[in-house]
Amino acid sequence: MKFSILVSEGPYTHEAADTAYNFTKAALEKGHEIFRIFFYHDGVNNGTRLATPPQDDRNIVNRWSTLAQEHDIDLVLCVAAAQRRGIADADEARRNGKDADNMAPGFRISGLGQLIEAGIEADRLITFGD
Amino acid sequence: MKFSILVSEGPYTHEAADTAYNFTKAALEKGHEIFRIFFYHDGVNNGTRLATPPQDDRNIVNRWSTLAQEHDIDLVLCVAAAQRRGIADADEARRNGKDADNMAPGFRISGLGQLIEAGIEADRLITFGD
Amino acid sequence: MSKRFLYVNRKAPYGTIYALESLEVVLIGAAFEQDVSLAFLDDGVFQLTRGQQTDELGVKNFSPTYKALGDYDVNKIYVERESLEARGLTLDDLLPLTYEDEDDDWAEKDSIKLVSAAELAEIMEAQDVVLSF
Amino acid sequence: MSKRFLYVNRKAPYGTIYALESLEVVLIGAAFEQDVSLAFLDDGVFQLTRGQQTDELGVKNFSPTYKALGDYDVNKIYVERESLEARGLTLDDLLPLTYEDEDDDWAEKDSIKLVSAAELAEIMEAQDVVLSF
Amino acid sequence: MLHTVNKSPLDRTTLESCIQHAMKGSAVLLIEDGVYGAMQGTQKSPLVESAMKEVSFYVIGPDLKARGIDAGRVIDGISVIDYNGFVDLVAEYDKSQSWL
Amino acid sequence: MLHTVNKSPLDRTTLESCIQHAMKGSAVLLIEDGVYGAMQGTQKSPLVESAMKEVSFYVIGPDLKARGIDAGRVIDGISVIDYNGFVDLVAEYDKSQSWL
Repeated sequence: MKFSILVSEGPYTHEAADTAYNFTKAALEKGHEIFRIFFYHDGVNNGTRLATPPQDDRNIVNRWSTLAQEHDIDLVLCVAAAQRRGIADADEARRNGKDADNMAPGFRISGLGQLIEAGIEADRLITFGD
Repeated sequence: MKFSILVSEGPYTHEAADTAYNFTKAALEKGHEIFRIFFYHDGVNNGTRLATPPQDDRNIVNRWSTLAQEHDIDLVLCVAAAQRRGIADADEARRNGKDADNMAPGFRISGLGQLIEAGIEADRLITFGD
Repeated sequence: MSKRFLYVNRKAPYGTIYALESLEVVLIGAAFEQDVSLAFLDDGVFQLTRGQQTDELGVKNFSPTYKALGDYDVNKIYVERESLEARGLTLDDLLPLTYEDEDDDWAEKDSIKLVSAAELAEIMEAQDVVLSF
Repeated sequence: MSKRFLYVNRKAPYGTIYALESLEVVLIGAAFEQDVSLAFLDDGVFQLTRGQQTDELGVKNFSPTYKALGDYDVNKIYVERESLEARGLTLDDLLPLTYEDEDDDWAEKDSIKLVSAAELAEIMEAQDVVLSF
Repeated sequence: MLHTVNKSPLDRTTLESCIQHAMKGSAVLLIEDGVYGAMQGTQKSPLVESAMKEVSFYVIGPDLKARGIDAGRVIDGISVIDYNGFVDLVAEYDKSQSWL
Repeated sequence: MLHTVNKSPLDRTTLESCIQHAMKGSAVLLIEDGVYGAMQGTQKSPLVESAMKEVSFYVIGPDLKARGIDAGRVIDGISVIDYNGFVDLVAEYDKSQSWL
């Protein structure tokens, strides 16, 4: 079956990012397809490569990047939400006149239409938030 | 009177950053001293210079930077909270092996002891959070 | 084949950003030619109150945008009666949201339908995709 | 002159980070030679439950750290009776938190004091600084 | 002590818990989504109305206005203040506690 | 429909609202802090116990374990599942709604 996933909260502060990850891993192991994981609201904070969590804790950002690489999953950060919160790839940074960017590998920035499309194309859309 | 302020949530997602700002401005106008504003939990996300909010909305990060400059206010981001969430100044970025930093002007990164000190030194400590 | 999308709004405006960012999804979603409904229940009914004035707070007043929903063909807006009553509100306290019905000579009609919790449960069950904020 | 610091914990662990990050403040604060108390009420009492096992969740189990508080001279830990009762819990469901009393030949004593809401209100009122998480 | 509450009493138990712990002579300030606790005629109005016998209640005007709550709908006896009034309250009471 | 609830019923009205809108034959899955709703003997247990006549309840085991809630304290009739079971539920019901 084809799943889409919406992640609405940032890493560590709420459990949503953990639940979404555990759900995604289980879905993949059961042979389901992940059409897209869309990050909205503070969820875009899952996509920063500048995080350095304590060594005895999980690295939520790296987990996503690894998952994207190993299973070729489409991780999309909402551009409007990312702009408000200061998450940018090189293109976005240049466009907004910023001197640095911080997006982690495996993610891409795109519009809210990608969320609607995720709802249309997948058999199921499930939301993890606060 | 000497106030310290604790901001526990990020900009836009919760009203805490707005209330803290409106409170601080009013306190300064009434002649009070702001000993320190300490940013903890997602509050550290107030200190990124990569945010580009919509032009018809307030720019929360810039407001803090301007306030710090005009009134010489000590804006401190908790280092442990900032590391978890990917907020870094140039020193922190170098120390953690990161290729970029994102801290906004007027902020500095320091330890949780600065929060305790803020509670000890000020006449009042007030918390804005979720 | 179009899908039935329901946007469920349960949170008050301004205290958190969910109401505003939910509305942004609805506006983008309107371009996708799906069957769109909005539900307002619990503290979500506060999103639709009349007379919101945000100048002194220093934040953007996004309540006028709800009035534009009719122009985007978003005109099935369900407000839960029990949620209003628990908050001492009536329909008169809410923004008058309308649309022009192209099947009825562009007559202006109310977009808001007051429904009971039981009716709203049926509406939720009749959807293909439910997005909650 | 030392100040009386009270850390108020009202949120459940793991669902959000506040419990963990509050504990980090307490540990750092212990070095400042202030008078420190902790209050656990509402869902905050869930922070102290025994038998927390986080392996399957994949997050760090920080509950053992509460047991180290005694070594940091943090031994005034107030748990609200009404909050426990509403959750079907008793003191036996909580971690046994103890400290060694240097004024009593290092006898091992309980750090947790079960208090009523009315008593906790008095304790809150007796502080200089209240930090809430 | 000054207590602040920033959550809607229709959504959370925060205001109820605050009131249960606010001693006679203390003040409760309703801010952000907490201002819904200041409204007349809601399911939770009686909670505040009965607590007002022992505790002073305040509410932030700019938060009320943003939410379209007319001052006429605020429970009688609750003082509507602005951020200057907020600062004065923090100064007046020896400490504050935020019910988050 | 599959409903998910991730908030403690002792702190929020979310579970109550979900139950009020869950139709006969639907399922409610308690996740994250929502797992406190699966405990026996709390102030809110009766809410779930009475809803179980019409709706199936599930709870995430790893979330229970993290919080130190022994399976023996879970209300009889609520199924404890893992993330694989979560995936199966999402597949089984034609849609899901998250009560946030």
